[in-house]
Amino acid sequence: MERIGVFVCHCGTNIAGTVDVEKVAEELGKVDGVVYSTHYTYMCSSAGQQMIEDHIKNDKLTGVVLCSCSPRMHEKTFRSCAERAGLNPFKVEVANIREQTSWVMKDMEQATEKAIALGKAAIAKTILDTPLIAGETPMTKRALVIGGGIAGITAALDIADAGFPVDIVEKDYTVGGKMAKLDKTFPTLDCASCIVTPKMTEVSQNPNIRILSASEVCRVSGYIGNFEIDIKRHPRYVDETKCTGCGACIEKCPNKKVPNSFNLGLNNRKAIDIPFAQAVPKVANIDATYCLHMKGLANGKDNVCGFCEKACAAGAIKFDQKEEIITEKYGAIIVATGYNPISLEKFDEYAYNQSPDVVSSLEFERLCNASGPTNGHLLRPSDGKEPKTIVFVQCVGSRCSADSTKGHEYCSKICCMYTAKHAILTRDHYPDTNCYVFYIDVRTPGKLFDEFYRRAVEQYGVHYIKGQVGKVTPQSDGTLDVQGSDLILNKQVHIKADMVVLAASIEADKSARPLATMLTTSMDNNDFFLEAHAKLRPVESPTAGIFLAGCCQGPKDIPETVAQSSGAAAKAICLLVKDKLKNDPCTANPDENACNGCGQCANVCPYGAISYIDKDFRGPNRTTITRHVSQVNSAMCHGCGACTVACPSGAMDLKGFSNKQILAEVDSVL
Amino acid sequence: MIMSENKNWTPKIVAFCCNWCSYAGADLAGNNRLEYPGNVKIIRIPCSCRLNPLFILRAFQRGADGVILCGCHPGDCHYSTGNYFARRRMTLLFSMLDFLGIEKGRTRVEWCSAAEGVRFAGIMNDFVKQITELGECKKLEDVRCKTN
Amino acid sequence: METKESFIPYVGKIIDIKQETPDVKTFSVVGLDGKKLFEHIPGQCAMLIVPGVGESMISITSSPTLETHMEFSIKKCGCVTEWLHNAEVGQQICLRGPIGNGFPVDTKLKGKDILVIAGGIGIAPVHSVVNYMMDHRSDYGKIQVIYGSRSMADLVRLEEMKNVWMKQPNCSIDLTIDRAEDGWDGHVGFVPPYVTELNPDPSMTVIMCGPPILIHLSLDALKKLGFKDEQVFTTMEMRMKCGIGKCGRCNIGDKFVCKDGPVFSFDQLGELPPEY
Amino acid sequence: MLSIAADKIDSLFELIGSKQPLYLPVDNNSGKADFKKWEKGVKLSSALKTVRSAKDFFFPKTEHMVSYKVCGKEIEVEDPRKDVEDFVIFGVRACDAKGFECIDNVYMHMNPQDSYYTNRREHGTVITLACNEPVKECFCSTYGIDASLAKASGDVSSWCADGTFYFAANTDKGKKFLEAAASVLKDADDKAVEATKKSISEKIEKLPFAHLDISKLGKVTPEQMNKIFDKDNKTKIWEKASEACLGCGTCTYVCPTCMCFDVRDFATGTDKGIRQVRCWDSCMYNDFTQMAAENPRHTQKERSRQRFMHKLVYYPMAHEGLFSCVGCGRCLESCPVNMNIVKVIKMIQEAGEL
Amino acid sequence: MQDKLIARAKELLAEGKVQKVVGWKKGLFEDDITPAVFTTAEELDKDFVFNKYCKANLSKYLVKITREIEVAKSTTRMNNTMAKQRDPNAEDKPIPQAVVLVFLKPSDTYSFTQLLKENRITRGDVYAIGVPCQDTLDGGDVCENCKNKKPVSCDELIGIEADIEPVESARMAEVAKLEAMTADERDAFWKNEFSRCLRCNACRDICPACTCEKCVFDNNKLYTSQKVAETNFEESLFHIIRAWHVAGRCTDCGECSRVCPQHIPLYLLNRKFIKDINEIYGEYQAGSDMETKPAMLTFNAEGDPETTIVYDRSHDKEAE
Repeated sequence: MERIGVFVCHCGTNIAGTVDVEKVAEELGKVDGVVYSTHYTYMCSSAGQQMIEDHIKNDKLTGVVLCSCSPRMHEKTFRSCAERAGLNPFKVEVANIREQTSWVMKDMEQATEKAIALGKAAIAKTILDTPLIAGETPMTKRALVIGGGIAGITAALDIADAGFPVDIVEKDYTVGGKMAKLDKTFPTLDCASCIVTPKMTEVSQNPNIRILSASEVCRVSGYIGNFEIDIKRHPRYVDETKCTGCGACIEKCPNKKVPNSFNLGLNNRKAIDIPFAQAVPKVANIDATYCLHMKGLANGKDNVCGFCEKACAAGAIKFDQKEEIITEKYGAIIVATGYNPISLEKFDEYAYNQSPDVVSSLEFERLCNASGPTNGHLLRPSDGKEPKTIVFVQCVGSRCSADSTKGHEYCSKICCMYTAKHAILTRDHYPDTNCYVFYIDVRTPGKLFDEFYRRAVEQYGVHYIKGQVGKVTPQSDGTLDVQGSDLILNKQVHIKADMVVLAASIEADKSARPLATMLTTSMDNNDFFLEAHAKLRPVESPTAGIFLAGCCQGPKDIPETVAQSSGAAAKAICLLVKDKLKNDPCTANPDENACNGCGQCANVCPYGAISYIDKDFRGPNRTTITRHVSQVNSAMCHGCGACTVACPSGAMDLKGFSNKQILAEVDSVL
Repeated sequence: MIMSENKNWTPKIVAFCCNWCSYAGADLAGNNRLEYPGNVKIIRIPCSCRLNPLFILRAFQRGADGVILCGCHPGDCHYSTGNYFARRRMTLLFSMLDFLGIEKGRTRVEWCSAAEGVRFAGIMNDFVKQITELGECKKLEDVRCKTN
Repeated sequence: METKESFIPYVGKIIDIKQETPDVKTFSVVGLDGKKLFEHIPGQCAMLIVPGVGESMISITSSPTLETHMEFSIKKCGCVTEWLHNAEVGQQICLRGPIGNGFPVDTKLKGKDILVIAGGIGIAPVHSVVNYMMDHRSDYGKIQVIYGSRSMADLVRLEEMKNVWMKQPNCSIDLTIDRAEDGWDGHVGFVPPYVTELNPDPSMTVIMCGPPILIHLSLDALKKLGFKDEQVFTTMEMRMKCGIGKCGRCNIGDKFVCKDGPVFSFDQLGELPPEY
Repeated sequence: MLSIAADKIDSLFELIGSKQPLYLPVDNNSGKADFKKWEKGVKLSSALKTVRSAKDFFFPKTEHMVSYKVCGKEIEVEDPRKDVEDFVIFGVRACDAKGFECIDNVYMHMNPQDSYYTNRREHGTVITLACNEPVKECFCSTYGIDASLAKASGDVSSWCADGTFYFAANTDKGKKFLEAAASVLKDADDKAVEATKKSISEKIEKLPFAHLDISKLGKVTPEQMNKIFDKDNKTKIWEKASEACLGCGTCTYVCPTCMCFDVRDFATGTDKGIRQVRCWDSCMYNDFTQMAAENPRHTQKERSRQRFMHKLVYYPMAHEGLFSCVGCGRCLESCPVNMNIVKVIKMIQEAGEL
Repeated sequence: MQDKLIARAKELLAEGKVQKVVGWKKGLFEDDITPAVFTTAEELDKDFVFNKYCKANLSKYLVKITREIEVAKSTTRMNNTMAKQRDPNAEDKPIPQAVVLVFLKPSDTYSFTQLLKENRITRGDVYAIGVPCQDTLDGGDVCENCKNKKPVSCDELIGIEADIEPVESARMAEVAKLEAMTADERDAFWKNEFSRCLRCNACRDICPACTCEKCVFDNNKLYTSQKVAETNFEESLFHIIRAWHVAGRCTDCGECSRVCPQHIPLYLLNRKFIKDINEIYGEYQAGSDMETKPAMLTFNAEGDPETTIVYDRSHDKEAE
């Protein structure tokens, strides 16, 4: 005879406010098999858990039902609580009377009725619960970091520090990401490269870290502790192992007309080049579409140019290098795919396509950056003159209305601050240059942020105009007419500007969505990775073993990114230190006597967990029959249940979600 | 469609939600305090592909007026392929139920991610409305299971 | 004779549960009025009904002479017995009965020397008849019980046999277990050879109950010792389903176990098609 | 003898059917006939046989026996039985009518009496109808059943002769029925009926199985029994008889004399509690005799043997030579593999040298 | 034709190529024909028949018969190993081999192949001979609109070509007719049909796709075990689930409706599934080969439509 204990949680007023918890406890107390039923303010509190433990012991409970918040919230908590009291954790079920009851309805009567129904379902399920013992699988003690920006770098270094090997997969030719492109950082104005490049070198020198640049993840299989990943390595036509980064080849290369992607196309590079001086790995790469020799090869001529090859003492040039796919196993994955500024093509009201002097903030960073196209002198891209008037436009593509086709609803968070930074830097170097900032709101939550912004206004005399820019029109004299509205003076203003800087909204990298699909992790509507829990598990994805760092999860500034990265790293390390992983015991198990061996289940198993064996069965009259029956490898089975439905004889069932249990739930909710 | 005789009739609806997307979506709906009727009873299943036609029929036998299955969006299945199978199975099953004359509106499949709390509440409100219009499910009822 | 519709059961209440062996429990049952539900003859059965779980034919273990209640010694096998084994005192259950004909205690057995051969849970039905004879000691001659089980722990109601039966005049209890084990000074080995070894007097009337294999081999043994089919009685309650000879399962030849049995002598069975 | 013109028969049905449930063979959309409750517009079928026998009226497919309400450790028993209202079955054939007798022996005349069955029997009035056009599968004559109703059968015997229905009461129930119907019936002589009886008997004479004689089967000696039973597995007749058998229940479910059942619980999940229901079962099903430990009949051979032996040997042994087969021929018509009782009879006779 | 088959069967028996012959046996009337196992030439001469009434699809019997052969084998194997345990140098008994000859009409060969595909038959134990349908074979709609005229996976063919073009059949006409009704009409139609159901299980027990070790409706361990239906829900339940379980596996041999004593057009349920599968997921014929995966055991991530297609496709005239 089952002895079920029911514990109804008030969750303060969260539940008790809309659900008559006493009635729920009373009604559920009457259900067959229930020997104890009570309610309490906070079941998840230590007092509440103690209470559960005591009753398990004193009332010899064989099962526990909690009517509380979502099982996704506290199922673990209560299961381990039961375990402490010596009850099998899988004899605990949670009825979701908060998220799916008290929070979605106002009528007390109805809410109570629903709570009771859900409680009954949970009881019915618990009664049919069989105690389950989790099996174990070995742990691959090695991590993969996808993305080599500051997030990826930080995470990799932390994990490596803990003594575990890490691979960084970076699709660019160098790690460093966006931060390496920045000039200064707010609010301290220390130089971005001065702080990121040492980290990059650290990465390159750390024996535990392997950098796979110019690479992408192209296939994911396996599961927490045992991911198997295919990584596609794009050819750079230079042998990484041989190239010393001396740059001799670059000098010799005749083709200077290659747009420099590192400088966002603001200037040109050679067909063979190293992204920038501190690139890691410091290895040259050939742009095949521009390289004369390779173009020649394409037309069947192998004698064109080839100066680099001759110039390279190390003999690192490999025109015949091919794309290759390597397969590796990992225990944990950190996603740090970062962000990109929104494409400004759509915003032609700002004349981005019409005038080279309308630039994005990131381009502006390059224009101010000593390693940039202008070696740090702020010059207009159009005529290389110093701009005398600069207009900064905020929220380009951010905070748009829900129905906007161009931009995003969310705030990009960092624009206000870096614009203040840009303005300050400009005014600092070129005091006679006027800076205007059109803003909707100035958001400066953060340490020293508001002080910083006020310096821009008060100390550097930056003109902040509350209002939006309606139109930017290039003038015949090469200037830009910026027409906007001043909401405070409540009038239209026209500014004759030499340069316009657009604070382009940041959005998730395009590679994120396909990656999420490969990893089977969830994403939100903006293609930012979804965290397991908004408050309590912000650095974990809902998929076990996959962690999130940096802007792939949402807009962030550098310190936040670094913080989250270390958090993710810590989570990954917690995983990697384990020698074995407990796997979910809720797996499929076939009833051999009823199994036909027809093979339907194996067909639908996404993990190849089902195999067939020939087994001897005793028949009547001392006969034996060898039959082909299915077997489930519980280490490989994830318990999706596809096989249970494919099986015509009902021989396949799922532990923890058995047919009987689900049917019992159906019966009791109706 | 015949509306039900007894005045105080309200539709009974069973919603099977996959643990990884839709059930989380339902939770999110709660977190955002989005209202939907209490006669929607959610049953958690690991994946939409766990839904056996028997469960649906049993629900109707026991007096459900509508059954809805919610799973991850195609491509986002936590088990990578589950909802593809669910989609085929349910398509064929629904078609068969339609063939037997059961009103089409009584069964439904919706994909709803963990981030779509608003959508989840929307779906449920809409489904309840639809079932209320259809009225009591007579065609698949089991007289023995009718209270009163 | 029986007027009450046989499909409408009595409601009874479990007033006591005794763990006899690892997989056998004895349940004491009375009516809701606290009185014994119905009278019966040794060897008769009752249908124990657990609503929603099923029903199961169980032979009544207690003797009719036990006035206060009825006892059922039940081995855990199948869902109903499983459920019963999990039940607690105070649990109500439904019963139909008495079912079938009991042992001919007042006719064929009366005044005879009785040899009882039982194995395992097969003791349950014979228990009733033995106790009955103990309570009407004068009506019967010598009583010899040969009882065997897998192990010492599996000997049902061992205490009662030792403390009550053995102390009765002109009674002998011969126990045996399949395999030797510590603390067991009794006989070791299967029942049939033990029967041969004990060489009982072929004039005795035999009541035999246990697993089919034991019945077959013991019968052979007895025949070798000169026993006749008509001297040997057994019960076939495991063949009963509805209990009233209508559902068709208990049909063997022109007989229905429910109606003509469950107690048969082997000469009766001999006339039936070899289907048992 | 009373009569009514065939084209007026509906008025009789209306008269009876408006007072109490009246069941009669009606064509269904599969081209076969089944008993249906009379209501306006329902027409009597001309088919010889209904697919299902008339036993359904007394021994229905499923019967609600008891209800239980369980609350904690307490159990409440509810007796759902209530008196059945009087009803009439029209157009029962002689074979089916004989079938009732076979079931009566077990359900009514054998202790304990089955009140559910008895209840229905007592309230049902059976009106038999002579078989003007017996078909090749018919072999009721084998069992001394007279399709022409020369012998009284049912509460009222009726004939349809040249466009007129004739009725003769055999029991008090029957008399009551005819009195109730008096207003639409008129007196008639029995010339036409006698003629029909004659022509029917002649037709029956010509049927393929008309001379299938199984009288010896009624009283077999133990030796013959062992032969038929194939105790020493010589003739292997039961292997042969069962090799094609699918183990489905068709023959038993259409049979007018099969009366095996199973008892099942159904939890309604409502305040109606748990229903204990008796439903038809078939000795041809592999789990029919499944017991906790073992199954004494684990192949179709034993099951088929049991079925036919019971109908042709065991039952007669127990009931003064009355066979529990009435030669209605339904199993011949509906067996998916045509493994029918006539073939088996011939095999038995061969094996048992009867 | 009949003589040809008998002759060939005798030949194979004589050569020892086969030990058993599964065929059709004469009965009491011309149309009274029973599937039977023949083991001798005499039996064949005496009782073997092949005429237009030989409707029975013999493929399912192979499940039982090859199982018997395999039991004999594995029992011997087991006994040998046990003997070895008792006495290491015990003599191994030879493993008994046996082959059964079966005659299959074209459409039966599909059931046969499907059974092979699902490991229900040991191919090595069977010698399959494809035989033509007797043209006048009258199996109603099922036969008239039979699509499977081309025999597959036979060892030998008699009186029939190996590559017959699959004829374009109007087999979905009846289904379409029903689809064209309103939901209420369909509901009424099926309720009426099912109301006649006896639950004799003939449809299930004859069905070559229904070869489960234990049917869900018989398995008391499960929640589905059910004998005679008590309510019309249970009647529908049985037939829905049965159709569901054979969906994608049903070869449309039509045995289910042929044997139904109540003449319930069960084949329509199966054809409905076939129709849907073909129309939504592309043509598929169960049992046409050993490789192709049935619709429900595979998917097309991009190509598959959403379930709403059911509503779009339905010709339901009923206003909703």
